[in-house]
Amino acid sequence: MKRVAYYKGCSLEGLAAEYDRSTHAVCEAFGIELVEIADWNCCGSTPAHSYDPLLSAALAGRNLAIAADQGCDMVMTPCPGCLKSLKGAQEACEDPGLRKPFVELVGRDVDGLKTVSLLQLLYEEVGPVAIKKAVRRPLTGHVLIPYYGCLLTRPAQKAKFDDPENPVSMDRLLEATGALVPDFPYKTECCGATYGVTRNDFVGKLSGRILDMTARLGGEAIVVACPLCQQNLDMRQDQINKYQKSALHLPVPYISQVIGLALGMDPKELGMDKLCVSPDILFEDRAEAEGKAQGPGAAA
Amino acid sequence: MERTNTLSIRQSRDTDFIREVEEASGQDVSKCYQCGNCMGSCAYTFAYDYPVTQIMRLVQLGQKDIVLGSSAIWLCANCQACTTRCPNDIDVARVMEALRIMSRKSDTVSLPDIQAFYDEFLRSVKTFGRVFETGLLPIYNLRAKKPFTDFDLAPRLLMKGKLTFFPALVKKRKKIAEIFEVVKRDRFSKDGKARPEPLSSKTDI
Amino acid sequence: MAVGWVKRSAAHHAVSEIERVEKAVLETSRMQLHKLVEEALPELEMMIGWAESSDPLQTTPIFIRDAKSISKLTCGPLCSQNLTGYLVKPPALDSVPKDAKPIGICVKGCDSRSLVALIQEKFLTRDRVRIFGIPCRGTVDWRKVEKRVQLLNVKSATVEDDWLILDDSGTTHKIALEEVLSRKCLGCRYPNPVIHDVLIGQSATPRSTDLATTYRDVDAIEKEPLEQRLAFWQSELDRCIRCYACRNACPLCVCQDKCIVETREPRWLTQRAGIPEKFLFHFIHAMHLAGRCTGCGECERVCPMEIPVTLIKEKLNKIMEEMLGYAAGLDPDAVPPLLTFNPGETEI
Amino acid sequence: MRIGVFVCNCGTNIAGTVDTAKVASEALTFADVVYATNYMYTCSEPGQQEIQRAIGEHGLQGVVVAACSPRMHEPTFRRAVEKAGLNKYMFEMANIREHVSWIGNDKAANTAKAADLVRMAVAKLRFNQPLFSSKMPVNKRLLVIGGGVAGIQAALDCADGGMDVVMVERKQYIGGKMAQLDKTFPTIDCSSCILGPKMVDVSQKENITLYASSEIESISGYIGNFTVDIRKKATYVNWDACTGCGACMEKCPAKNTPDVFNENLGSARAINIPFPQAIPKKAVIDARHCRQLNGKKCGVCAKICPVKAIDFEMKDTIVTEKVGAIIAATGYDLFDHSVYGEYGAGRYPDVITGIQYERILSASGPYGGHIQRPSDGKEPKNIVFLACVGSRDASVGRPYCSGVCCMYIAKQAILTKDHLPESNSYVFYMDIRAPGKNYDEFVRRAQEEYGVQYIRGRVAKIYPRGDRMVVQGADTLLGVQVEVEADLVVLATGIESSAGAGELAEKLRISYDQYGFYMESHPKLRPVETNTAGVYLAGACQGPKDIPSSVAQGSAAASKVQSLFAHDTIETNPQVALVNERNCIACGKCIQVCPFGAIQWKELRGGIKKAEVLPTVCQGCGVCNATCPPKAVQLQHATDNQLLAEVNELCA
Amino acid sequence: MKDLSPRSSAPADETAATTQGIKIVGFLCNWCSYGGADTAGVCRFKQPTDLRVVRIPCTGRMDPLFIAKSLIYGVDGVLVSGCHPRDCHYAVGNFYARRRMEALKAFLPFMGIDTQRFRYTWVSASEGQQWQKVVTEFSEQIHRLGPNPGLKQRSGDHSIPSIALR
Repeated sequence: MKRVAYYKGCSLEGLAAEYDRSTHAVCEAFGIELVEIADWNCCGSTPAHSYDPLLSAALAGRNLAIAADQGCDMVMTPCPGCLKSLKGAQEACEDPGLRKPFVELVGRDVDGLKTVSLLQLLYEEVGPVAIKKAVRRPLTGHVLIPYYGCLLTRPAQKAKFDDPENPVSMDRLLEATGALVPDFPYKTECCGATYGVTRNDFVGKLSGRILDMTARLGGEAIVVACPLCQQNLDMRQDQINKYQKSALHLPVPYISQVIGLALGMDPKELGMDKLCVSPDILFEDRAEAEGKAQGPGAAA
Repeated sequence: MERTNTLSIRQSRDTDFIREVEEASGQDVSKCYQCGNCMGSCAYTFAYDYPVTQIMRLVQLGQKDIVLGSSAIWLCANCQACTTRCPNDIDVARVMEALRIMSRKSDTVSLPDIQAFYDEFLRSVKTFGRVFETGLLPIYNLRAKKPFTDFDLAPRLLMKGKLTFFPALVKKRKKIAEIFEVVKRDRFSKDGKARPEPLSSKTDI
Repeated sequence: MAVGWVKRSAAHHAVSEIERVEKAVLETSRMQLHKLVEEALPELEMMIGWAESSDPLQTTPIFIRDAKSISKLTCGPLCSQNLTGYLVKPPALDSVPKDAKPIGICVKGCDSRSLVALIQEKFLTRDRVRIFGIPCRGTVDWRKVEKRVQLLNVKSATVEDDWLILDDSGTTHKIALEEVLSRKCLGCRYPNPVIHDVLIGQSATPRSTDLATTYRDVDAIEKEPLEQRLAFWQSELDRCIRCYACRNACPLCVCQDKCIVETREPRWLTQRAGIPEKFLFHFIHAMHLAGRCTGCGECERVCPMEIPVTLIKEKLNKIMEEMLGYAAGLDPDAVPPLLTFNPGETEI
Repeated sequence: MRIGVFVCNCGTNIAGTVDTAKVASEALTFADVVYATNYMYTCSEPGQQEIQRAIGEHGLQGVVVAACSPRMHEPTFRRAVEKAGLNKYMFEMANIREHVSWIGNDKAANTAKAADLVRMAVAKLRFNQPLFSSKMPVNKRLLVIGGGVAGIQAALDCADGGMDVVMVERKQYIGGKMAQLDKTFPTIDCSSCILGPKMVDVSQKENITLYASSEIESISGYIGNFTVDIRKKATYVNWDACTGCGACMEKCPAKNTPDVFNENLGSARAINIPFPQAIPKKAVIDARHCRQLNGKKCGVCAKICPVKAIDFEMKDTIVTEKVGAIIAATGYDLFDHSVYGEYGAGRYPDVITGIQYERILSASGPYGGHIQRPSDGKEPKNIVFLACVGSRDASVGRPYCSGVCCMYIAKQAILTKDHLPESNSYVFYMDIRAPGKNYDEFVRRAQEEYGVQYIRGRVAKIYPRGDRMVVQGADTLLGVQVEVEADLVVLATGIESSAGAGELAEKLRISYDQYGFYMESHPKLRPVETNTAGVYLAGACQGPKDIPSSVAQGSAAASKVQSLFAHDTIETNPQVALVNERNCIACGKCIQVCPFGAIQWKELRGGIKKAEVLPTVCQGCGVCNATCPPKAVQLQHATDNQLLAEVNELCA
Repeated sequence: MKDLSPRSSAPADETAATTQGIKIVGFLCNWCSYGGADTAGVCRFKQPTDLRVVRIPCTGRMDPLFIAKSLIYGVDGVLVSGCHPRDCHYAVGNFYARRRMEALKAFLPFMGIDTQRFRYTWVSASEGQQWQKVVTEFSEQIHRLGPNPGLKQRSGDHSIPSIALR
């Protein structure tokens, strides 16, 4: 059993509780043991690194130090924002100017750990082949849009995962569930980030065009891997509709929820009910219908 | 900043500023040739007072006051599109971040409300060790004097059980507070030695 | 680290072989060595190793062609010589035809780097040698021993754990090994052979992993003001008798009788015994090793006047590492830094 | 040695601030000096006669002249002593004018310095040896590697001059990239109309031997005497028999063979003649796609061929040619834009390259000269051109300017308007680089007469929206983000060095820069020579170039070859390195460092290896001498002993 | 070259009194720096008189041992000059030289030889004024250092330091 330190991050304790729940469920299903980092603290996010590089590094670094002390060599966090902070702490640890104060504050170095996102863990440690094998309730016939957000694969030198312009890992995982995955041009466009709070209209504009493109490509749902993206696209979808005078109704599930669903898990266990825009459309079983439609054709 | 005035490039050129930006960001800004790729990539160009290409140009010219007083540096969401596509491998987002820190330091933050949100966020971290979303937003909105923002979201979130009313507390909050204090004491000095730097309460947490 | 190019299958095979043998009967590295040499000797032209000599504090090189001599082979902290020079210099190989079978040789970590350098400079091809790598915890400097204890007539010298135990006409001396190790060993970063066909015993832990530890003595000199450094070297090099033992012992001093310190065409040096001549001789030796010296310390070990001549090369090695990021004797495919250039480097 | 010293007054140029008489009298005290004098103008006719007289009168074996810079009059005085019967290398100069009298007014200090310089010259002269040039015959045959326009020009120029030329071309046809172009800037000449006749000339000149579908296997020898092995690749068609009728192409069933000549915009057959005007007009079977060669039952071409030229058993063969000079004209390749993820990394069919657009524009191209989209065949209305794709971009390792894209985009935009008057063209650019004759006017015309919209900014991203491509970028002049919904996007992919340029350079023993472009001997003064004597450069193999520059360099290289071939022999410069075999330890360091590949191994009896300098190839830089540990290799006329002698005079 | 007029200042003449005895050896490549020195002469750019030039084909010919030998045997300063990087007549000779001389420069002080007595520089044949500047600066530097004590004798006025080696 693969043992991975789990850095939950603040969002997964609040507005993104369903991401936490479904992450646990999916990892368990694939034999990955998540070791929660004891007494973890907030990584500081953008506010911390806009204040001082050392603050950001030390806040995030403390969690890595605990993970290392817990005997883990890999740390996974579902939140790309947190991941950026964790990687930032590791970078600080390698920076000749910051290393000393960092180690003084945090108590040890943390550059030996491997830090990954949930998506990277699922893609590299589980992989589409294993997922395809484990699917019990294929999402055949559903058109799902993969949306990665800006930080998951960027900047490439730091993320060291997938392609910065056209990532495909989530595409492959979604295809493994049986879903149809169109080429989505806005995979890494910014959703409006934290401006939901301070500049609501930015989210209206930026998340709005992501939702529009989703609809344009016939997507039934837009699948995300970031709590902030999810909040902007889902929780604020009504605000966006108001802003751009549209009437979109696109569910925004997390990748872990979609995989869980395909594995045949109980939607409630995956926290599907917590999504603001109802994901009911995803529960339609089209496999049979498709099979019937294709059956005679295939025979002929 | 009057954009109509003639810019006296020689007089307003602050070479120390160029050096400081390069040191803080670890980037060589002279590599920028203003191709506009960052501007074309940036999702927030529509909102910036100076598009990011021009921010880079202003840094090259050492125009400290204009740059540190610009709203662009505070509207940057750090989405890395500019950094990813820069043909000269400049980490532009990192330059923007360095400029934000410097504008705090020089007390020239052009968008106090964004800084206020960041500060509120950090206060939450400092107090609880984690961010208490349910608490953070109303407090910020109250301070920003727009208490009804996002009011529309509350009922649904309540119904979904997404709002929690008690902050989760980190046990070793003292350690977190200590990190803040040490960083505050040693701010902006890379070598970790204390550099006395009077900071107004407005620019600090 | 140059590991990738070692014939992996051979190395792996050898390691598992060792493990098996180790568990079965053999206890000591020396016995392992005997066993492995015995197995290999029929495929070898000869085996070069160390043997005990009349002086228990120093081993002597041994050239084995006959299995009967294998029992004389030894290894351990008293085996201070770097044997690799014998592979490229007469007279040991004078009788060995070029198309003969490979030659077996015992190497410590530092010696193995000399081998890499010789292979890199094509004085030797990899398939001409069968390398018996011996991880090393440091070698004993007999002069340090003599400085610590008055010795009359040493009957035996053995190493147990971290101690050197001497039987000096009935008196037993127990000296901490650490205190009598050669100077070069105290900053050693490569105690384990970087190239080998078989490996004998457990791998050793490097005493240094950083430049500061490795070049501590160089730094000590550099701390002194310029005039003091000059005075230091004047007093040290003044003792030089230009016996050229340092040059002759150096496995990489490949010019031998063509060495320009002795030729008239060209004539770089006269036979005058002045300090400038001594300085220039050591400059020539050092500059010819710049970017090639692997720091094996042979030059210093053999100096009859106890001049710390390796130190001179250590400084150049440090320059090569700091300036050009190059350490000799690690990668047989690398080009020595002074035989190449990089147009992009400005004032370096 | 009996040495004479002549100190020149140079009128008052030297004598004004140097006591030349004193220098001469001091010189008489130096070892081996038997005669010394000062003279008014030593370089004058009587001055030279004075030297010659003294040589005879005093039996001088060596001469030192203390006068001006040797860069000025060393050849003069060498000739003078040679006339008097001395070897011309038994002569040294002390520069007491440029380095003494003209740079200081202190007569005492100047005189002392002048005496020192004479002392050093005398000391060196005592170690001088007579040196002799040797003569080597020149094989007056030229090898041209690469049959693009630069190589064609060089080959025709030399062939016109009566020389034998061997041309080797890797592809099955000559003409290079130019053969793929539709029109050429800034004149809008039809490319094949101006290139075609030259290609025909190459095939018809009796003194040009053309090896197409061939590559250089190895090269040995040196200037005047190279031996070249050429690998003739298996074409599976006997070219002696093939008439180029094309019947085989029509019947070949392997219809999905990529059409490389048309940049994969259409498909070709496995047996193919890439275009109607191809030279040589011979068919070649693409072994990767031929059914017969891949174990399937076919052989249709063999059945149909009226002259029975098909040979499925054909193998590569090696032919050997001997030549006296080589011109490398291997051209360039185009940057592979698939590294640009933001431009779709090559997965959008309607985002194409400039060379693909050339084929689209060409009447002999895949669409018969009608502009249409590769995806659906529709005529595009809005076309966007992107400059600097793989140029001036450090992040993809191409920081240099390709030099031609600004111009070819302007040309393509103009041609687009000619083809489709209703269309709109947009050009995203960073700077316009148009420094050639009539070039900038041409770009202006694109904007002023043809209404091409130029937008100053790099494109950030290209993505599909519906059946169009959205081009998102910036107008940096306005400081705003812009987007264009385009039907077709053309990427002006930049120039990079030809695939395999490095390996060929190593065979030629010439150097190349970090991008694989060949290094010229001197960027200003020896632009077509390389540091390997007898090897010259033409065209874009040396760096990005347009057609006029490539043709000019082709002719320039040809003229270098002709001046070499104007002599029956070449005289070697004796001031080159020489190996003292007794001292050589065969460490090979000299071979490793020689910038010219002038040192090679020589095997003595008993298999002993020694280094050997090729005096015709050695240029005399002395790097080997500085590197050789036992100093077995000595640069003649600047040996260790000579330099040490000079230094020793100052150490005393 | 900006100023071709003979009005160019004549520096260092006031130190002429101490000039006596100072000797600097200059190794100049034939193609660039020797030409640069000629150009300086043609333009009458005044220079100190301590420099004695040895003409070499290329800085690539420079074995660092020539420099070491000069300094060990009491030459007061060594100046090596060649073509600018990438302008070498032999393409790459100065690239080899640069590495070797940098190594020597770092090595000299370890042996107690003042590295300020050695300088290498790049001057092209057109840079007469630059040559004047280089010669003047370097000569002044050597004058400040004074004559090279050399190693002919043990420097008696220094006690031999006891440096603790391992």
